[in-house]
Amino acid sequence: MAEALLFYTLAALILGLGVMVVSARSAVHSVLFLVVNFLLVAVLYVTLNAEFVAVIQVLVYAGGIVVLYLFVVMLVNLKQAPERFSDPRRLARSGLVLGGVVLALIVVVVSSSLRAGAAPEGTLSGFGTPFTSGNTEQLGWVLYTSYLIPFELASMLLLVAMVGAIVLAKRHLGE
Amino acid sequence: MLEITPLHYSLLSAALFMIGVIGVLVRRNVIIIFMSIELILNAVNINLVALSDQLQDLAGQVFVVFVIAVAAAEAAVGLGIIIAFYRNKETVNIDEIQIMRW
Amino acid sequence: MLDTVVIPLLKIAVLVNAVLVAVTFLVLMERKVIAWAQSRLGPMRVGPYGILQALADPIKLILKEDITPVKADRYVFTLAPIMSLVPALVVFAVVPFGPDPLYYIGDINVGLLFIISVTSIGVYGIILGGWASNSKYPLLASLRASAQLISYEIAVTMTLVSVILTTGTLSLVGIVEAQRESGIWFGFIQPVALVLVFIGGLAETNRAPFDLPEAETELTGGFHTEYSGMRFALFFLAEYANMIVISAVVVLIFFGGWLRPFPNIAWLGFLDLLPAWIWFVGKVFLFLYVFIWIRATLPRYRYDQLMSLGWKVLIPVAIGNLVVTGVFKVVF
Amino acid sequence: MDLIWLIPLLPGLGAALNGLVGIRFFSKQTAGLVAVSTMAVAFVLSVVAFLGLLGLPADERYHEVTVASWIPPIPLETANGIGSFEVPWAFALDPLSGMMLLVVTGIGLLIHVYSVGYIAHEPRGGVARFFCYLNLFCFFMLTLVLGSSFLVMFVGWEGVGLCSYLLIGYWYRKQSASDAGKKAFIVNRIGDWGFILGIFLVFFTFGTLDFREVAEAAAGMPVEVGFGVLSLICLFLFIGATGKSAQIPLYVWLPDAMEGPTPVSALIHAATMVTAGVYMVCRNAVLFSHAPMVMEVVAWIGVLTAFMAATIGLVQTDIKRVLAYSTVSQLGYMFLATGVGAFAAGAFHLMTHAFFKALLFLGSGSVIHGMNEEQDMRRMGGLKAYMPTTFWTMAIGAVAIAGIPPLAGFFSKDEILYRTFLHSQALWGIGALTAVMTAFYMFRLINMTFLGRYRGPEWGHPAGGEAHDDGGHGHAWHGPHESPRTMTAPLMVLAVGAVFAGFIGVPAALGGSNVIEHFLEPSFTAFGAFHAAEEAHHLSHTAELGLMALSVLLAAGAILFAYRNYVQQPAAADEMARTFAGPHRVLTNKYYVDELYGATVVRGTMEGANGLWTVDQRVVDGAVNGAGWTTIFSSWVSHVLDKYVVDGLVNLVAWVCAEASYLFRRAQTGLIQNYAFATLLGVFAFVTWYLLAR
Repeated sequence: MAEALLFYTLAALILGLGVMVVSARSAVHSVLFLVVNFLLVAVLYVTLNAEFVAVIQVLVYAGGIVVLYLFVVMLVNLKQAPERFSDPRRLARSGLVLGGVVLALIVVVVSSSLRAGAAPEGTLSGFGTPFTSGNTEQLGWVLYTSYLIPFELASMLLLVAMVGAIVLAKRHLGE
Repeated sequence: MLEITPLHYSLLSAALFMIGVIGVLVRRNVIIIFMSIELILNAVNINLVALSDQLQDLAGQVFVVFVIAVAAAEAAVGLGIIIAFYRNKETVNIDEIQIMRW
Repeated sequence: MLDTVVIPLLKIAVLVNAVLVAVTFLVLMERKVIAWAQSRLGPMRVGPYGILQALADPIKLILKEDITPVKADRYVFTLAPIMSLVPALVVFAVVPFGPDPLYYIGDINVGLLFIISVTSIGVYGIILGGWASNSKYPLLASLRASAQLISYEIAVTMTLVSVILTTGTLSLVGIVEAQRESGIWFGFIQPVALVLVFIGGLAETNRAPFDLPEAETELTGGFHTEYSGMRFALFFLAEYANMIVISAVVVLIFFGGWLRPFPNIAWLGFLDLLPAWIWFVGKVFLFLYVFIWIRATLPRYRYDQLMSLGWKVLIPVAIGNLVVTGVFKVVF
Repeated sequence: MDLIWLIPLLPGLGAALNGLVGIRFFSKQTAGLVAVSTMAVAFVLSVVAFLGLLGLPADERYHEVTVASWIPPIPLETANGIGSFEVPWAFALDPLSGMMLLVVTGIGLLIHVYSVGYIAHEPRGGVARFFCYLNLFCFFMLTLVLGSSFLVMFVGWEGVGLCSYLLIGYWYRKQSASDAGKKAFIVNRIGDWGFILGIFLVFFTFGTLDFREVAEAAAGMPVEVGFGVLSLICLFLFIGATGKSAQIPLYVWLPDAMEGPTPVSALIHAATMVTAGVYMVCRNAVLFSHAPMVMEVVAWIGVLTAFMAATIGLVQTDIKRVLAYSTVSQLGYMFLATGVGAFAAGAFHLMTHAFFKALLFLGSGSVIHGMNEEQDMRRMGGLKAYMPTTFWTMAIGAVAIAGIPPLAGFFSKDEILYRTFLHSQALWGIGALTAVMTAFYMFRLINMTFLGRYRGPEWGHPAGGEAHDDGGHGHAWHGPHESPRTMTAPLMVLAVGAVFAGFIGVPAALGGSNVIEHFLEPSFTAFGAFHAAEEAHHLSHTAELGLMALSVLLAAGAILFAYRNYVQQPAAADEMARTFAGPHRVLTNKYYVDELYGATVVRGTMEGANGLWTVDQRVVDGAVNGAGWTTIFSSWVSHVLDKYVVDGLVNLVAWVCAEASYLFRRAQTGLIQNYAFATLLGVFAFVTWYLLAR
């Protein structure tokens, strides 16, 4: 009961804020809605027994990436909004109608596939790692053993991205 | 209806995904398009975490960590591109970013 | 129902009030300490030795006219101080004041990470406040502030990783227990980390000598130039609450939290006559005093110095500390 | 005796010191001191080693010291299957090498001392350079002498050749000197070619290069009747010896080598290096003994060389060239001795000759020095009054070489002639004639130089003249004068040697016991295996004494004839030259041998090189250019194909693509959202298909 209530509340807020993100007139407002959206998603993760992921979600997404967005929005302090000739709300509305149709289709697909094959149970993957709540240590263990190479690749990716971002954003000397 | 199954999470995920897609398709501000992409990634993450819980398999959470790392990289490079572009063209309107057309 | 809802709510109410009251007295303490440092008396009029100044200030701020600039983004302008204060208070949810569950609201197994991540949300308040004012100086200040906070957050987080490496747990209760078991405060095992975290904490709370976002001489007041009245008071509260948070974290991680000095020496047992939470609060106030002391002593950094200190000194030292800690961990 | 390796090393060190440091930093005195002191120490060590050798029983006088391993064992094919080619860096001391050791270090030391005075007028760096070369020469010469195997000896052999080249060309600014150096080097190469072929063959035949092992192996083989492998080895080795020891046909370099400083001529081209060939033949006495045919060749070459050089020496006017031809002649004697099997006599003559020829060369150097670089005897005369020491010492040398008893030359030369007589009367006849001529031309030299009246240039004013410029001394000449003490002292020491050295080889006929022959004998036999055959037929002591008396009388006659011709009636010599104008011209021009070689060997080489050059130019270059032209043509063909056929196809493809894309390129709007929408439609279509297909 309480679980369902929590889920439906969170779901409604997440979706609502998602709509606000894509339909907000001001980019700064979009960012704000996005932050709140991510925080709510983090709460959703907590209900799914994924505390570590939730904290990472807050730390990296809300505290890092979105700050970056806000930063860029403020740097690109536009005199005029890029959408001065079109009404973003109207566009978003028409888009949402289209999206609703597609979503309905997906619902049909998913529910029909769930009906057709029995709902998957137990571990599907060969490298499944059963876990309990409070799984930070386990997650670290899995991350540094089974997924070591992807983990290192991700770190390289981040390094490359960092260098790339600096190269792109840096004003060249003499400019 | 009152019992929350992975299907519920999948539908939430799908809905958030569609919202993100709509955002990508209809908005003209590149920054907001990027934010919509972040929404899409979050939709995926919800699915992964929910199924991780359902299947009692940590792989899902591991993937979320990777997705977040990739998202961070994507945001850094993408926003760097936006800054560079803005410096040259004084705009972030995606309709004006079209010099690659025929 | 009682255990899951009422008692936690009560605890929250007590804690929030306690923090807010502590903040008002912290302001008084700051004014007094700085005055003494400058051979002045400080507030003396309200109450004996100006002790009621702590009540007078909030009342003044509440009663003042609350002005919103015409060109400001109204909603964000209002939201910003709230977003600044709320994370500072939320953090206290995981701060343990004593060993048993009565003294904390929740002990989650990612407590330290929780504190780091929630604190990082506090940036939004400053950025949005500066932006929403639609004014030149606040915008500059908020840009400065966000860059500063993100930069130093990296150093602090990396340093804390080396602490986590020594304890093996992220739970704050667990960390304090680990110090009790090892019989030594981690401040003595990880002195480099202590210094790094403390310096990073100064920068994260925009305290002197890193108070660039509110550098009066340069920015006429910083990101809250356009704020007044209660909304200003919220920013004010947030800053001082953050100071308490940082002090609390430093005490928990490096100075044994609620533990008495030398927790492993039996004949000092008479020190346990003081309750644990008193030890904790006492240590926190000791650090708050150090904050104020530093403000009274040190001049402000220049912005480029601040950035090069963060990126070229603190982060490399933090990484080096992490490597050394890891090597020790593997070898011993 | 274990320290014999130090003997070559010391001069080597001196050379390194003078060469690396001295040319830059040493004063003349220091350079000389370094060279002389190293040689002195080497001499002392040699004496000690020699005395040690004498202390051993006669049949154990062999001592080998291995300094270091050099060539590790390498499997190589030999006549007796796979052999191990291994050469240690080893030195061996036996009676023969011991004697040579004393000769080389002793005379070398004297000549070093002499050089200090002789070379004093050279510039500072030049002095150090000279002593560096001189020491280096001693190093290599001692390596050659002490080497216990063919290969170590060959190292010394080549090294002395190099030093000879360097020292002949010491005044390298002088065209004739550097030419002479090159000539010596190239002619020696021809001989070395023979020597190294001999070494190859030795290894192939015996599987070792060690002298002792080779001698033992050869001793076990029968004496070859015809021309076998031993004969071939010996012939090759003898070719090497003719090059180094200036025998027919490779003697031509030695007279030209007189372009070098006189001490060099004395040390290298009289006393030591040129005797290396003789030494090498003696060292391989056992091998040669088994090849009688080659022995015969050696004897004849030796005697012919002796005769020919002596005849040329009769008419030469350059004081050093007379001595040079005399040296060639005496070397011929030594080979004659070895050719008739009298190895000990050859070695004995080698030693006595070293004394008196070094004496004569140094004396001539003293004369040249005193005459301010004048070498032509026709411009000397009457110098006895000015340089008595030089005169008397040189006179002793001349008497010694002429074979007048009881001086050194008499005993050694007579021993050779006696042994030759036992072998073949014809050889003896030529040899005796040569001895007469030797006496004649030596006293011609003495008479023209020291007696009679003075015919040289006036003095008392700065003397001009080309000789002076060549020397480049630049100091005023004050007439003929005696040389400094450093130069005359070695002369006197050598004179003493020239007088007394012969007494170690007094033959039995004169009541002696021929010490030297018995001493050396172990070196020429494979340790008691051989050397009985020749002893079979002796002449009686009376006959031997008769031969001696005959040669002494002939020599005395020749001396008197020379005295009459050049002192009492100076015109008589010219009279004789006119009377025998034809032979005189032939002799003056040294039998035209240089011209002959120039016309055949040198010219042939030049023509051959020119021919090859032409072939290279026309044929090889033609082929290369043809290949180049072919390449250019084929690449042009390829280019045309590429341009019209291959490129045409490529362009066709491109054209088709361009035309087709005209239709489709409108899809490329450049708007990302269009593409994203297309992607979405695609997903939509796939999902639909998935649903319908199921």
